[in-house]
Amino acid sequence: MQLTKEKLLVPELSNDKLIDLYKQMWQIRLFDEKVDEFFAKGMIHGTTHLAVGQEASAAGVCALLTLEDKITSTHRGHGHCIAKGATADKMMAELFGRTTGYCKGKGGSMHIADVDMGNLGANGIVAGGIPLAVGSALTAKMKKLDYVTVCFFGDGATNEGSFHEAVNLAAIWDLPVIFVCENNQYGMSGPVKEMTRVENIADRAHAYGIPGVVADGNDIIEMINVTDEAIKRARSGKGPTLIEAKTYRWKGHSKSDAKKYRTREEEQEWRKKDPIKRYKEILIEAGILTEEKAEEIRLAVKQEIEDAVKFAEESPKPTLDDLLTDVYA
Amino acid sequence: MQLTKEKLLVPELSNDKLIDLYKQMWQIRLFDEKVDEFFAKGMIHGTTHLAVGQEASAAGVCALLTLEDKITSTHRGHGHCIAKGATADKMMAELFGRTTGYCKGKGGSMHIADVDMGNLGANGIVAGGIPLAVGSALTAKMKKLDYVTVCFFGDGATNEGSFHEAVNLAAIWDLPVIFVCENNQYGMSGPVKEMTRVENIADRAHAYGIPGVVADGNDIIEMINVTDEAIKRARSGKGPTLIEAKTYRWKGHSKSDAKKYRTREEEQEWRKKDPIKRYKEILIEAGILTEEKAEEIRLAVKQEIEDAVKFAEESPKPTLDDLLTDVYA
Amino acid sequence: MMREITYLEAVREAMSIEMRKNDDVYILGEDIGVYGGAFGVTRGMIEEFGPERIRNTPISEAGIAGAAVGSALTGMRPILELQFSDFITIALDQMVNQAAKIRYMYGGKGKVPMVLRTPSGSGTGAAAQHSQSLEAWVAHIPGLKVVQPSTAYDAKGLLKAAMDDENPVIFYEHKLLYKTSSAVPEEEYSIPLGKADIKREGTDVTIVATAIMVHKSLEAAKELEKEGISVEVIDPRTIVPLDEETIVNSVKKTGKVIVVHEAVKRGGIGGEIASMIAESEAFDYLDAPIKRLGGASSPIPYNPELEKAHVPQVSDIIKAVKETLNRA
Amino acid sequence: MMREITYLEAVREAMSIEMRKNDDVYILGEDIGVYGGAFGVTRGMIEEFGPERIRNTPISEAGIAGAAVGSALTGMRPILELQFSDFITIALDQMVNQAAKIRYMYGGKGKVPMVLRTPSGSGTGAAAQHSQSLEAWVAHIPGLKVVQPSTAYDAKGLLKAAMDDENPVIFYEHKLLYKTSSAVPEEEYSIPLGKADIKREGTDVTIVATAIMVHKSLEAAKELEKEGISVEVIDPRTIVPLDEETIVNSVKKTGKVIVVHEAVKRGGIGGEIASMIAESEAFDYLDAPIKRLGGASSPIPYNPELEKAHVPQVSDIIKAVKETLNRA
Ligand SMILES: Cc1ncc(C[n+]2csc(CCOP(=O)(O)OP(=O)(O)O)c2C)c(N)n1
Ligand SMILES: Cc1ncc(C[n+]2csc(CCOP(=O)(O)OP(=O)(O)O)c2C)c(N)n1
Ligand SMILES: [Mg+2]
Ligand SMILES: [Mg+2]
Repeated sequence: MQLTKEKLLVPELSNDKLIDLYKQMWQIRLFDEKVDEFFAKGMIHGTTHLAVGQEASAAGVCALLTLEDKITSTHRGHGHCIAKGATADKMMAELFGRTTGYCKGKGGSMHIADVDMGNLGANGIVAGGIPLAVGSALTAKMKKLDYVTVCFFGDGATNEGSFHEAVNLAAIWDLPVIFVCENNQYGMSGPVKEMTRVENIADRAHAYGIPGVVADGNDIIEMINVTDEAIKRARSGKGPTLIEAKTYRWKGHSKSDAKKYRTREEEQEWRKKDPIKRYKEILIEAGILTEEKAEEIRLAVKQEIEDAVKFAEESPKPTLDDLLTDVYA
Repeated sequence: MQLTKEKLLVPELSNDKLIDLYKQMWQIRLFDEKVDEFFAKGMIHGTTHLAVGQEASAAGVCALLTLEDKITSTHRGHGHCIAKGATADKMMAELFGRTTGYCKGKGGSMHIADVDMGNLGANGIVAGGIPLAVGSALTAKMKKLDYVTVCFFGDGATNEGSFHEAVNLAAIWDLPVIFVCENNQYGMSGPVKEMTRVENIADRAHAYGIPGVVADGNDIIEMINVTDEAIKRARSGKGPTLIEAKTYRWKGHSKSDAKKYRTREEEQEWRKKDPIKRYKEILIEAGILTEEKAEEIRLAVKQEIEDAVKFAEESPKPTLDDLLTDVYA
Repeated sequence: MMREITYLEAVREAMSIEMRKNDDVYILGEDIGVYGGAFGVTRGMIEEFGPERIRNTPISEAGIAGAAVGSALTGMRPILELQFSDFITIALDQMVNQAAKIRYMYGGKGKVPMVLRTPSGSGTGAAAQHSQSLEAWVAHIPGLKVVQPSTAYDAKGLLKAAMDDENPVIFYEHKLLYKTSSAVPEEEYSIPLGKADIKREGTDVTIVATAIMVHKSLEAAKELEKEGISVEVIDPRTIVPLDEETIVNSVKKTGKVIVVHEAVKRGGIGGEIASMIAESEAFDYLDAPIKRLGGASSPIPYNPELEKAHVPQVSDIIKAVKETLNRA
Repeated sequence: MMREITYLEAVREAMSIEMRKNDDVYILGEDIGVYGGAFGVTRGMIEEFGPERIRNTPISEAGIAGAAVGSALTGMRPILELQFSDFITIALDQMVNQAAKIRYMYGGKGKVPMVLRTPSGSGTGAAAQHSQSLEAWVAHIPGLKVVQPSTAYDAKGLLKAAMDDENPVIFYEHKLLYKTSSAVPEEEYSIPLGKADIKREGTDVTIVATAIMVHKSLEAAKELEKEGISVEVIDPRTIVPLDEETIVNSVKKTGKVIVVHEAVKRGGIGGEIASMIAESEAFDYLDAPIKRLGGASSPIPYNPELEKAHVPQVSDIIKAVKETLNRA
């Protein structure tokens, strides 16, 4: 589908779907903006990692997933959750530590999961989810199920041994898994350029004999296209793909971060590549969206998030008896 | 130095040194053959991993090392020890569990070390020595010492996360370390072809932005040449090199191994590439050695090993008080 | 009379029976295929079940542990064979930070039905990095069950229960027990996790012993019987869950107790068992201090005499019993 | 009057003083450079010591632990900062199978003078994978020393001793203590490893408490004082080596003892301490069973009320003291 003169969207997606994705990007952004606000006010316990600026990779990669498909996510996972179908109310309730949250208030920001919906979980251990994704893909292969597993992780995670071991396993077993490295240029503070000597994280695919693809992580159309190819490969038994989405996180690493490791100029440069704005312009140029409709969507999402907050606030807290529920050993 | 029409030896080595290396290869082989015999007879406790057939990589790589240079080794480490200057008597005494052994009888086959001589130790943990080697190289860099560290490991070890993490560290810090993968085609039983999808282990160097070199591990001259280059790189501050030595172990993995995972034909093919025989032919063709002298050397080594056994047998055993010596916590 | 098979065969048999019935069960691990595993436990299984279900892996303990967890979370029932229990150091993040926590951390949604089987213990001359007994580590982690069979019979029944469990179980096999035999029914049976076994009844003193120390304690009991001392030997069989009741009842009866394990005494599970007894109603029945025997505070040495000296021997147990009786 | 500084500053100061004197000392870890470390402990240090000695690493816990061990073995004195103590799961192979064993396994040749510093404990809302207290694991391993300072003063002196030690030391910093202050001399001083501190003298009951539980126990002691109960609070400060003598003497004096730690009670170091007391000459002085308090047998929950309920609180300690006194 030729969206605009420059933009070709390979898989067939309806206009409704394309607009849904636009909405989803706002859901991701506004959810995290709201969380940021609450943390700044000290209204939420613990810590959090926001994906503002990285909306295109979560939404783009998950655009083609079915309910049966799985994902594993990271500490910076709210966006992935939303893209895989989680709703803001139960997510917010989780952050508020309420029983209506995805984990009954016991998991918090870093552990939102919804196994039945194919979200195998955010993960507080950097690279911890990568072997889990491989295991999930192994199930698909052994049970001859058709689902694919998308495994999200950051640039920093690729320096963990777990990344290496897991990708190698997936490669030798031709597993239906798609490794998506969201290279936002930094770990907590470590610049990817200083933490590896490769030009692209995708180059690491060579070490496993699988394809590695670099993509503009702030361009949802490109993300959909590369994922489409990877999914086709996976579903046809050809094994994993490593996709590197070059992107940037607008906020600090976690709630307390003076961002001394990067410049304000660099931040401004990346803000110019705002994935939502870019997508909006494409949709408008393609005649799928108007400025008015776009603003309507944003406002609707805003309300949705407010409703989610209300839901969370009004939800019950666990009682002390809950400390030992779901304990088996 | 043009040894023969085909064989060019890059670094300057004296004929005496070249003959010494020939002797060393026999020391490695006959030491391990003797150990094999003792294990078969149940005369040695524990287990062992023999490097018969892999003599060229140990001897070739260590040929250019000085006393200040360091190595880290593996479970299959007797050859590396000898190449780094260990003597058969104290090694045999260690296998016999005697106080005169390199580890006072407390380490055994998998832990022979001689830190003062630059042998930082064999290692029972596959890939366990790789980060240690990186640490040793870090010391050299931080203290501005001129030594290099050679890190031996097997093909199987490259699937461990430790390999990945450690090589990446060495790469980003330009450390003077030489990674030598002795690819003997199998782990304990896992064929390298099934355990990775890369053509050569050396290809994994791409993932770290360092040079990767494939060498004929059964050709000591080639091993010396590629190591020479890697050492020069390391000493001049240009960082690590990954050398892959293609080779083969003639014996089973450890003392009990029916070798069902490979064919007798394959074994025969590799025996034809006997590194000692090949080296002898080169030396003879180059006029450095004669058949008679070669046989003399072999017999002298044979005697040396017998003497080592005698030394070991006559050495004292530890007393029960030794259980708690060298314990600090 | 019932046939006897070895502990090793019992483990294999339990897995084979289960795998014939349940396609979701598979084994993964290093060299478990034609090689048959480092100790030969899976020998012959790849011939019956094929390479998909007897899945040979690269040397990647973290990766394969995580793959097991991920496949368990999505509907498989993996059995992970870890070649030596010392290497759990590498697989531990996946077992402790993922497997053990997933159900709770996800608010009860998601389960990880898997068994990690691994040989532990010294006595084979494999030295410091291949001889440890690290069960206390996993026992300390809420969310992991921990099994230590001491006989072929127990191994088969406990492994069945472990495979049936909906949660991660760490199953320790003792290397020196692999070749020991006992009467084992051909058909399948399950021994519930959390049920101790009184391996010998007695009245004067209770010994709580795990894994190979069960046998050393039984030997000691035999010796002591000659001197008219009646020893009760309790094998907890699973240290998580721990059958506190059986242990406490025995101590109430005998008034004296010794806890014996091979793992290093300092920080070993013996401290937990001894303290549990002291905190229980058995405290008021205690006639003598609770003694613990365990491995020495040193890495495990290679030399065979030193290696033996590292862990409690029959003579140490006898001595401990006599000291305890003298204190009473 | 002596100045007060925080626990966090004390740790930083101990390192800075040492690094000014000894070029062999360096720090490596994730984000310890301009970011200043996850908790800000190394803030400002890269400006003074430069990026070679305040060495920012990739996220590679196994690799950096091994690099620390290897550099220690060859003449450096590394301090490894591990961002959260939960991640020791990934660094453990290098610490346990290499660092702890090298000296012994190599027959006494070779030493590994390094300190692994890491923040532990719950209370920050970081949930199941970022809140654990796993000191019992390393305490179980011969060859590792284990330190748990509870005050700024102790932190500075103990860290000096740890840096001076020729062997690997695991140094636990409690997250909730980072901002607590106490009087700390400006000059350097060393508190020997293996010397407990009686944080409060008392006569009726002994509490052995570690890390943050020292403070909770002192609070409990204050409350109990109002009711005329005199509590002695002992802070072992290092659990390996453990100052058995100070603990045993106290118990001989009071005849009653409670052991309190934040780590999960099951398999925690409390079992070791309690059993050690029961095995000692203090046994005959015991008027009541030894009680242990520790974390619940569940992963650590996110919700703040549940998170608190997971670990012993002042009220739990008061209750335990009263129960113990009633038993006496
Ligand atoms: C094993 C482990 N090491 C360290 C951390 C601390 N930590 C949390 S996020 C993070 C940075 C991760 O960087 P990257 O993978 O690039 O993801 P990003 O935060 O950039 O999305 C670090 C070091 C952790 N949670 N787990
Ligand atoms: C961490 C770890 N995993 C597994 C083992 C068991 N093991 C010992 S040697 C070996 C095979 C190693 O293969 P490779 O690295 O190719 O070395 P090779 O034996 O071929 O020389 C295995 C699996 C071990 N010692 N350590
Ligand atoms: Mg990043
Ligand atoms: Mg090999």
